[in-house]
Amino acid sequence: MVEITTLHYLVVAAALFVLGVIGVLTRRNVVIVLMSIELILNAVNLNLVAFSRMWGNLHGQIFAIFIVVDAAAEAAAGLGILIAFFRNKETVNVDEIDLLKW
Amino acid sequence: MSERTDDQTNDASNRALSSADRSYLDLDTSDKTYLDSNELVINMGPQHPATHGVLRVILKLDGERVLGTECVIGYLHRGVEKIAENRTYTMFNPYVDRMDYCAAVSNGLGYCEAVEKLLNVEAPPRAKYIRVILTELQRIASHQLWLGTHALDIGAMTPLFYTFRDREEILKIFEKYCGARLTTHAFRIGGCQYETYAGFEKDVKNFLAFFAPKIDEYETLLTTNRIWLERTRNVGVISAADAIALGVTGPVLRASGVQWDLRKAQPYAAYSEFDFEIPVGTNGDTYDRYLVRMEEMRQSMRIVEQAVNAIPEGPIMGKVPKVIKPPVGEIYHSIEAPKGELGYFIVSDGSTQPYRLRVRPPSFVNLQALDIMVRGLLVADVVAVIGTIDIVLGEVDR
Amino acid sequence: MNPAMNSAFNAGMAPVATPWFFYVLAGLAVASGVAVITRRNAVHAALALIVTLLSVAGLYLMLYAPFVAGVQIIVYAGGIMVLFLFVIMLVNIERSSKERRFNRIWPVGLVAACALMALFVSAIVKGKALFPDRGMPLPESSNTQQIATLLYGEAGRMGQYTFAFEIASLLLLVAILGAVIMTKKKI
Amino acid sequence: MPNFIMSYLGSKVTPGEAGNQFWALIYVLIIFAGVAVAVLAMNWIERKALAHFQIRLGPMRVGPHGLLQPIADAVKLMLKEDIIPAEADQFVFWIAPLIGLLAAFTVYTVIPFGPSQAVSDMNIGILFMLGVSSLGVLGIVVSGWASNSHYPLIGALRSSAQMVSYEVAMGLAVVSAILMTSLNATGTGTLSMIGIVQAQQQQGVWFIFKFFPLGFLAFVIFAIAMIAETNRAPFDMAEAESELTAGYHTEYSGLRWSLFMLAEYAAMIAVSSIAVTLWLGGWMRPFPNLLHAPAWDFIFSLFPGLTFLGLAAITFVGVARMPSQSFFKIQRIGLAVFAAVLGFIALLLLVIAVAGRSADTSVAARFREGIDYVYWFVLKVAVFMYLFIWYRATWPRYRFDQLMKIGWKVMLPISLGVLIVTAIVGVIFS
Repeated sequence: MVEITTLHYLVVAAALFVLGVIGVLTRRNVVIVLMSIELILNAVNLNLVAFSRMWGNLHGQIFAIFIVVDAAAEAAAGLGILIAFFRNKETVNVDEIDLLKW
Repeated sequence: MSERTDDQTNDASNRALSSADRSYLDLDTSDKTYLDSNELVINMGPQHPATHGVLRVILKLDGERVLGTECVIGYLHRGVEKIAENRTYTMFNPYVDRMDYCAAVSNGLGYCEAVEKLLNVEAPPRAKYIRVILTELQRIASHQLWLGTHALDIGAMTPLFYTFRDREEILKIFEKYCGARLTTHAFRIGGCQYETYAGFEKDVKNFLAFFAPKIDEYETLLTTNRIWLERTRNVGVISAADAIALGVTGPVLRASGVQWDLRKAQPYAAYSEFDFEIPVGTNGDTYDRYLVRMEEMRQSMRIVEQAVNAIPEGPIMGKVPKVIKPPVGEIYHSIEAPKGELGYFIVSDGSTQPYRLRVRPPSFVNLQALDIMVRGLLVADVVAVIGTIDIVLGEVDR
Repeated sequence: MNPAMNSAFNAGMAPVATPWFFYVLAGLAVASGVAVITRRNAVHAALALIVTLLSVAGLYLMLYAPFVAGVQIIVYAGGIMVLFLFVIMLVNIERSSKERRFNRIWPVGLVAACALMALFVSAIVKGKALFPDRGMPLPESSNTQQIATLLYGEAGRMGQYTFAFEIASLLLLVAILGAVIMTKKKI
Repeated sequence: MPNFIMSYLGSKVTPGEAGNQFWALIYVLIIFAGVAVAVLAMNWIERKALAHFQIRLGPMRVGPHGLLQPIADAVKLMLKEDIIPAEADQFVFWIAPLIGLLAAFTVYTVIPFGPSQAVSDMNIGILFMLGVSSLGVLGIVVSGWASNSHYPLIGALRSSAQMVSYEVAMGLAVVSAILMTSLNATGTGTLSMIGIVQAQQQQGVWFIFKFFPLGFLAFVIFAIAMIAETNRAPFDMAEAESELTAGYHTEYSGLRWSLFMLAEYAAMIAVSSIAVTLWLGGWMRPFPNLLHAPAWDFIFSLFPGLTFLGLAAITFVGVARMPSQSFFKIQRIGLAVFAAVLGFIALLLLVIAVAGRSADTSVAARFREGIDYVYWFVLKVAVFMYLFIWYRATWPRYRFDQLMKIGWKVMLPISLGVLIVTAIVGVIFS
């Protein structure tokens, strides 16, 4: 088998990123949209860690940890908004969230 | 205190419930400004480990908070009151044991005394003493059963086995006295069927000596247990006014601070001759009900001790005609069963069978307080409160 | 753990399994990634996402980043995904599971995503030469310690990322407060 | 190939470090079998101990003193009809118990039963353990959801909220123990499980006694959080039988239900192992530094054999006390055989202890060492297992809001305070 190089990881990360983008752009369920965002963040993380290995220093991994922190904050805030929204409109579909005020 | 009739009781409970918030039954859905996402309707029972039989409680929950309850009863309905209309007074006696099967002796006492009152006969003093001893032992046994199951509902497994170990001693005395352990049919109209067996008094005294430290043992497990305190204090609070309005009796009423015990208020059997106290609580919460019942066990032991030391000699059966044919009339007689006021209302048309027999079971009336007690609490508290009311479904459904 | 043992670990264990493990993990990650965006049922999607996250954690391990892998498992799989499942159960999804999965503009979204993919493909194909074939060896045994040094500094000096770390904790605090305020019914 | 296999026997590192996949696999299999047996034994002991707390006898019929009861239970559960509710989510319902089981068993790969008696020594050992054991909650949450029933759903919601809140206090308690590992000569701490125990050895103190009462407080916080983490009484909200019938596994039956039980007990052993490793000196025997002479080594290495000898003696007393009616004949013989097996194991252990007492590199010496380490580790874990049973027999169940209140308002502040004070004290003393 071929040696696994940085490029391999970049391909996987790109695939995950595109999948995430497709999810964000096409799905209606907000929960799944949020999950797709997690997918995108993970793709980015994978790239960062792969580059960290390529350059032989740890800055990429540090960045990845910060992105995990960011993802946690995003999930907490996003799901909070979702629950508050569901209480008021009883829907979790993005295309029904089309009023600025109700 | 004059005898309360059923109508009065119902009136009181209707007032209480109309003042309470019953809007959960027809939930107002027109208000769209705030939709509750978590509302959940749960069927607790009729097959549920903590509803003490076949009680079904429909819970309306917000998350785990109880918005309202509705009790559905009747799964154990056997038509006891209707059966009474087709049996002679003597033949009906064993049926009452099957109502509150955890306190069969008390049921029998209430029925026999009601019929005696109707017949205008009186049991001889020795029979009355035997009745008091057995009934108070039964009260202890009933409270033991309550304590074990109540603690089990709250999650403490061990007290159940301790109380059953000690309840066994009481049941042994019953078995030796009348041959049955649970549905004893111990008393007859006009007195007792059986003379005490040889060594009865010794057995009872042995039991008293055996049981005194056991109550302390229960208390070491629970009374100061931190988790027990947190689970029972300020849980299922019912105020004295609410309790009276709903017709609640027994330890549940006394825990709310009302000193009302039929043994003192309208003494029956030989209770006027004994010295005992009526424990009362202050907060009306689950913990107070626990304390009241624990103290009641101690007071029952006091009564039994006095009775067994002063038991008079003499006949055990009063002058009762061979065929029991009470005069036309009606009677309401109630006693203090372990769970509260147990009343019998008998209408006689002069024949050998009652024209109508109505039972006022304590569990049935006390169960009405469930809704007020659990509203705003959590699911876990519903279980604790059902346990603390101490219901027996055989008595609720009859 | 001393360095000699560690090199034994790297030399003995890692190279044998590397290509095979990589393909399995990468395949799992992408396949369950597809499941995340196609499953109708949100719980199924969440489970698929967990598989993706765990396989990405495995890829981190292969990249000599054990600490990031551990954080990934604890924070993502153990924390964030439980939160997701919790919310999915709170909001009633019975209705949404019978509805359309995709929104009305899904062709546009798909086209945009395809364009992005084309961009990636061209970038990877053209820029292939930019990436060296082999990764630099990273010391695995002291990975955590080195990350700690970068984050917190050592011997009284502030680390390179200490300030960013504090900012990140502030961000988390704000997120917690925001989530609590938004979800609380009555404050 | 035999060379490859044999070469490991003399080495003093874990198979993972030695890169020896064969022995890693063997270790995994041994641990798997050991945990399965431990769960069966734990099942029997729990029923017996609980029964004696409650003035009952417990299982007495299947085998002498019910010794074969767990096996009978296992067979019954396997033969039972496996019901999947019609409205359940079939796939998720099917996979949920496996998630819990997988999480519970994966943890064992990094548990150090001895300095080389572990599958692998990961650099992030404790992080890995906490992470993987927290995955177990996913199985519970998902099973509650997939059952499509109200009680399991409430159980699942309770358990997810409970685990997320207690994990925080647990993690902070663990961090304060990890801080203590850095207080040695080199000044660097470690997350490796083996490294943590070695740090305790170097510092000459179990972390439970370090900076008294700081280490003890952290230990208590962890000990409470681990009960909540494994859903045991008095924190068994998720399966509170008097409230939620059986909680998240209400709809489960047969083999799948038994997998949940297996996962629960395996998780109990796993978290106890974490506690033992972090605070109670892991595999170390009492006073390894103080009583260091080879004579002491020899004396302590007799303990495993003597323990089994004691068990055998107790069992023989049991044989003698059995009623003499012919009805009990088979049970008597069975118990005698069991006692003989225990005695044989004791003899074997004593022989190994004597044979390996002096030589340092021989296989016997290595065996003796290994048995020593595993013995002390298992003994410490067993104490925790007994505590789990004791708690269950003694305490009522907390209510859910009280549980959350304790988690967030009591345990979290205390563990944070302990962490901060530990850091300050550590800086002052180092």
